[in-house]
Amino acid sequence: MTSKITENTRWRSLINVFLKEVGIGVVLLVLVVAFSLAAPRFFSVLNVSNIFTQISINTVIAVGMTFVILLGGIDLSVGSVLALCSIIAGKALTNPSLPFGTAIVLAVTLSIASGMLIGFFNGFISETWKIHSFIVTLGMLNIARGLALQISHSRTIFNFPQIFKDFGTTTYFEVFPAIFLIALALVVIGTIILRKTVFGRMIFAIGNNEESVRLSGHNVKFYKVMAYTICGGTVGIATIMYMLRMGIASPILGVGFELNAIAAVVIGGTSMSGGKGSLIGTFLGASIMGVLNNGLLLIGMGDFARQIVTGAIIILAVILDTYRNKLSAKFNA
Amino acid sequence: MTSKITENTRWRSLINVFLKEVGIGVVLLVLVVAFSLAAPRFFSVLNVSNIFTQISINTVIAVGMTFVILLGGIDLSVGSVLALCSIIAGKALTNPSLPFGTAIVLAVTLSIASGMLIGFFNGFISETWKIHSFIVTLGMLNIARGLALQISHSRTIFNFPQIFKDFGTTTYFEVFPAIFLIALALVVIGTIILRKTVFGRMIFAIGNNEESVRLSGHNVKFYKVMAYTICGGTVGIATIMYMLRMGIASPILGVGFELNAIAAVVIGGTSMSGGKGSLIGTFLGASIMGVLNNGLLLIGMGDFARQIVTGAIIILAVILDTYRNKLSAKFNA
Amino acid sequence: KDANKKNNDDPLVVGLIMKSLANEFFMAMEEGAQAYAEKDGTFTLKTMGMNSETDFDSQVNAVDSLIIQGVDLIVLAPADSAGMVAPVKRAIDAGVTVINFDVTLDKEALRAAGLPEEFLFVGPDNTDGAEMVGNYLGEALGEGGKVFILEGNPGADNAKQRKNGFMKAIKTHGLELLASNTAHWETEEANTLMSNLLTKHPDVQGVMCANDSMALGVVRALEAAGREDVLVVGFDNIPAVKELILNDKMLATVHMDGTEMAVLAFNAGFEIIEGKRENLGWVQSPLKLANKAFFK
Amino acid sequence: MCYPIDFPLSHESGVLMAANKIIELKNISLVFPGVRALDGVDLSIEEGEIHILLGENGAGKSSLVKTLCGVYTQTGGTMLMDGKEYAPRNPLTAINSGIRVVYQEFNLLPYLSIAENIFFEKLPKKGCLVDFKKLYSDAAAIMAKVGLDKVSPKTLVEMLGVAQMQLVEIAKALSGHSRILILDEPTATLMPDEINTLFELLMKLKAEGVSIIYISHRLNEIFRIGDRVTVLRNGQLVATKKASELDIPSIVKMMVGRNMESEYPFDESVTPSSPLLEVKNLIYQGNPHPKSFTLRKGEILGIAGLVGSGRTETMRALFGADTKAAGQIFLNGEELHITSPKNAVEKGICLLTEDRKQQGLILEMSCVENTTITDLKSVSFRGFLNREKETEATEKQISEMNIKTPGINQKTLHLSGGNQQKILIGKWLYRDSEVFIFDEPTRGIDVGAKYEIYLLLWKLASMGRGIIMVSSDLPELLGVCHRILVFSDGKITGELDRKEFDPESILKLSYSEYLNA
Ligand SMILES: Nc1ncnc2c1ncn2[C@@H]1O[C@H](COP(=O)(O)OP(=O)(O)OP(=O)(O)O)[C@@H](O)[C@H]1O
Ligand SMILES: Nc1ncnc2c1ncn2[C@@H]1O[C@H](COP(=O)(O)OP(=O)(O)OP(=O)(O)O)[C@@H](O)[C@H]1O
Ligand SMILES: [Mg+2]
Ligand SMILES: [Mg+2]
Repeated sequence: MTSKITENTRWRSLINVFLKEVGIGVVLLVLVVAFSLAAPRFFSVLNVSNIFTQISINTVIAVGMTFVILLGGIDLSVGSVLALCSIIAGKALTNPSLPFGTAIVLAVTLSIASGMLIGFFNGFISETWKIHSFIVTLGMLNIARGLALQISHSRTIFNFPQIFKDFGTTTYFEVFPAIFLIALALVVIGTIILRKTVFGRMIFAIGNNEESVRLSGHNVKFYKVMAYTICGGTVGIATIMYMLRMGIASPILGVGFELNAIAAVVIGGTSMSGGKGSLIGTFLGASIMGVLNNGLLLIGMGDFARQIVTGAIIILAVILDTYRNKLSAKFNA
Repeated sequence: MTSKITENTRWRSLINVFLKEVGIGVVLLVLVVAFSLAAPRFFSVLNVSNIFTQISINTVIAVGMTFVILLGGIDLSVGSVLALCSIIAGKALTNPSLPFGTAIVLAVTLSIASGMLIGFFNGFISETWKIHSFIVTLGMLNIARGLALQISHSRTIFNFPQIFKDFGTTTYFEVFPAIFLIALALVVIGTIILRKTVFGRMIFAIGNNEESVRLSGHNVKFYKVMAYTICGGTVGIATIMYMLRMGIASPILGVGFELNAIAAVVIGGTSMSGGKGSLIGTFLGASIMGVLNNGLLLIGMGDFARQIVTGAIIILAVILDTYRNKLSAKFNA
Repeated sequence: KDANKKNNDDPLVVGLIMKSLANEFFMAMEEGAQAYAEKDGTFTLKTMGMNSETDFDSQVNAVDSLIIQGVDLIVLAPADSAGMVAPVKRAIDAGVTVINFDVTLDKEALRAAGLPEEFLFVGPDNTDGAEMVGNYLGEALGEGGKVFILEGNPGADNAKQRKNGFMKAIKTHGLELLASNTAHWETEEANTLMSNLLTKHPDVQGVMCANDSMALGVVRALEAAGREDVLVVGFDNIPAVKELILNDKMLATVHMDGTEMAVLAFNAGFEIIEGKRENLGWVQSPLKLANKAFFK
Repeated sequence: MCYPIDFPLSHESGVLMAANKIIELKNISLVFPGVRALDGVDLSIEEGEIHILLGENGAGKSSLVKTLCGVYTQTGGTMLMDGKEYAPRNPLTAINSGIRVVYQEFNLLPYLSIAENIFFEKLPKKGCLVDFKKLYSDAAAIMAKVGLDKVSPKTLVEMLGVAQMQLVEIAKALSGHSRILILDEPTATLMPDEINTLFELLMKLKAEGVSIIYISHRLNEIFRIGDRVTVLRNGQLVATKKASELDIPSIVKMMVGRNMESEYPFDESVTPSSPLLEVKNLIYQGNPHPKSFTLRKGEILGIAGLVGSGRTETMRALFGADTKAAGQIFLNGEELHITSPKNAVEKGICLLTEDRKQQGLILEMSCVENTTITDLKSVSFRGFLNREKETEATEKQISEMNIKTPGINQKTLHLSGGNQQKILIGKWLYRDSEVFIFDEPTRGIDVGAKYEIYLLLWKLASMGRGIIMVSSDLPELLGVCHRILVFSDGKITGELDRKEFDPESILKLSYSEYLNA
């Protein structure tokens, strides 16, 4: 009997996964089909590869953001932190006294480390004094931006090693840009962490009911601070990806990235109040946003109309999501 | 005995009010004293009047935002809505076929009505489909901005009637600018609504435990949608104040206003998760931000350092707030 | 008002209000102006920027705060050509001399505020600059060349002027405008926009960018697509484009010397204070075409 | 009549061993803002004993437990474990010292599976990943032990009813090794069958040498499992005695400090009259079985049933709390179309929810605000609140119901469970209704208070109100109701009049649908 239950459950959970995550995938599919019909070049190898490039950075930031949102928190500082990390990494990368290899390793390490450090601060402050992360990271948004400007004297850093920039434009099998593969890898690793490890289960659990996790004798603060640190770390990685893609570091980049990342996470079905969500969803959310931006331009929509439509689709996607939830509840009833 | 209890309670509640709201006032006081010593002209009539002008618009938006945050919601669209309302009101105000008086009345009415309408939409969508207001208003942020740009063809509207602009620069008793008095009036009215009316009670109650309020036989959706509508209405009023102060309407104004308003609300001690807070606090929060911005400029701090310090003070003010809370709890022991 | 009047022995106090210092053009200007003030030694300089390009309020606050600090001269690069007229009027009424530079104040708004329409302006003509670099691109492409325009922030005055300049060049050279979209002055957005536009119009031959930050993103997009045949022009001459122009990744940009412009504005201001000049007219600061030859 | 479902367990496993004290509390005090929750309490727990902790609402039972397991830190006194000083700084210290607790309030993770909830303290690992296979099989084993065998361990907790959640809580406490197991009112929502399973389990654990601290307001349970009994009153120790030396009246006297005549009031003079509420073919989403019943004026209608038999759901459907229900509802012969709780309340139907924390009280708000929320019209004029009226109304409610609180402005969060429940009842009494639906109104309430609540029900009945009382406490239903409806698996399987009341037939009816299936 147990095996029967198990099998039954497996089916159910498959259908559930479909309803939950592939559900938003249906929205994506509809968009892709619609754009393919409306804009002939939309479904070309080149354009698909373009879209992959364009969603990579947002995806990576959104992966980290998912960890934080799963806890019921938020990180508004990601855009500014990206700028700050880029300046730090940029300085290392263009340090003339270092050989290319060392400079690149140093830049990557510094970027990720700085991101993690700031993330750690965000988490630590918000946990130690029990301040909503919205306000802590709002403060950090200003601090990081100010620091980036101060350190760089608002100068763009360029002149990166050629090998670094070349990797940034490498595309595998004609359609998979290098930075997209990094993004995919992070989605996979993140999914394993969230679903299969104790740490991941703690993240979900804390998002569900923090007090109860505390009463179970776990160090809630540790896990929460870790989640913010991870988020900072992904920003550090995203920074390197940005530098690979653009070949520059600048203190004014990343403005508004936080809202894009949050939109991707939420469109992907993660609940803003925490405890429910997935990285596959986040990836699909980022894809929807990327496809929308690309497709609307290709069908020739004007800038302002595009902004309006994007706003409307963010809302619509989440409205559709609620129907999917109802469907899924009905199925489970 | 009852009367003794009541009296005792009254004292306690007075001291509580002090600890709760005047508490953040102490931070303000410290800032004012420090700046007065550091920058001789800081405490001049002219400068104080300037600060009053500068905090007015943020205060008014933050008043509306307080209603929404008390419910545990958020409104990210306020800045864009301000821009949209300004375009609508600006078009009415500069309509050559209308006499000045009519044009002004029409502009004010249209601005407030449009604000309320958008607020209503925000609330209605988020309540009907149970979508977190963060994402609904994020969508609206894009929609309103796009509309403002589209309608105005990204052109600034000016040439307002002189009488309108004159009122914008009127100062009473040399130190109270007209728009500041409007802001104060809204704080007072808002406080009365929140503290003394059934509607206000509902806002607090819903912010604490929505389900319980619903099961107590109240129309939760109505109250929530109303709160968003009020928030939109205050944005409409803030729009007029902006136009009075600046003499222009533009589709690109108001960028980042939402974060300033939220910061004012949270520094003022309102809890991001809802159910706890006050408009006096919000007003003090807006004042702190205004004083900081003005004072740091007067003592000659550079832009970037100012940005860093502002970020740090946002965090510090809220950290201090937690200690005040502890103090207040101890006092109640 | 009397409080603002100074002893004649005191050095003049000058307030320089720029747009966002996050913009490296203004940062360079600030540093140059500071260096100039130090060398000159006859006046004290207070510099201020905005928090961001669109943060028009903080510029208004800056003017008000300089009035309170009793400066003698305000040199202002308006963030909004119509909106800044009112604070300028306030400053003038408070007895402060105001020099408008970088972007002209709106004529109609000036008139409405009771200020002369030909209020003194120190600075380049953005339209001319854009037309100049646009013409350079037009010559390189020849008649019928297919181009994109990447616009700056919608609503920003210099964005509008630069676009107008590009449009003039397009007309002059009979170019075909395939698309004109905004990338909000930003590198990443320009990169995304460019790669999307490339999909839509692979036959593009030239790109006019309203600033160099966007040009950087465009060049990267072309590199990623392996397109070496598309010519790119920008505006501002930020340090990062020099190498691109020398390596033929970019055709040209417009060189604008911020320090030079600020110094011109200071001197015009001093002349007015000394009564040697009326606050009217246009002191044109030169714009140079920065092509390969310029850097060699 | 009083203890109709007593399944005596053999006491042989409960032979007291050599008194080996595991835990000793000496002179423990705990002070909260405005409240002295514990006042010089001495207590010792011996190895392998079941120690019952009794006391009125707010006597300090939960506080004592929370001090013991590191949630609160005592403001005075010392604790010894195995003779050595024991000062838990947080729940983890307590868990590591072998103390496990089932708290009075649930602490579950709704979007996680049952299995994950049970083993949440220490998820089994394979390498650095969670070993889900082992997790599910281990969970299934424990779930079987506590009688939660009808559900898959993978089920999300959010899908469960209150009683099942309680079982998950118990399973969770059993998941790891424990020397001391503390259960704070575990049976408040359980039915006899589940209680029996639980008690058998407790006896087994006891035989293994585990000490158990057991808190309950169901006094009959003491004699079934208890070795020693400690009674608290107002935060102070009244006495610790052997269970065998006690009987109910003496316990009640120790608890409330006075004698009580009868446990359940039943007033023969109050007789139901004309039909008040008629429910015809009510169906709601997720349950296709139409239900019909009638409530008369002055009647107390009991609703019995097993865990998840659909009692709460039916009442919520009637109240318009969930998505639309179909069927007809008549009040005083007039058909109602109830679409929302607001609607129901306005028509004169109220529902006291079973979950006071999530759906009942606004914990962060004061007694006043919680009391008047059901009828703000009466304390306001043109939308403006009248604070004095509110104060007056609340003070009246608090003194009438004998609610223990330092003041009317105290947050309800800081009241004891029982007093919270009283506030919850009070808020509905404050707004007079025609039909009162009470879902588990005495959950977590002490005998004295229970009695007061029964009297209240009777008072309402005598005023011609109709009362529906859903309860999992069968003796209580038998004691106070005119009539009992029995639910089984979402259907009404029986209706008994007072003269037909018989615990056995009610149980049979409760199980009937499950046995057929
Ligand atoms: N966190 C707290 N803050 C303030 N007072 C508290 C707090 N927790 C408990 N109290 C008070 O301490 C006293 C004892 O409460 P406790 O919960 O221990 O009672 P109890 O015996 O478990 O009652 P019940 O049977 O109703 O659950 C009560 O008066 C309660 O109001
Ligand atoms: N044997 C069962 N196992 C699991 N779920 C069940 C079982 N029986 C019913 N349920 C579920 O329980 C819910 C009905 O619970 P409801 O709360 O209405 O019942 P109740 O009689 O009030 O029980 P409780 O004692 O839990 O309050 C339904 O959602 C139903 O799907
Ligand atoms: Mg208790
Ligand atoms: Mg129930």
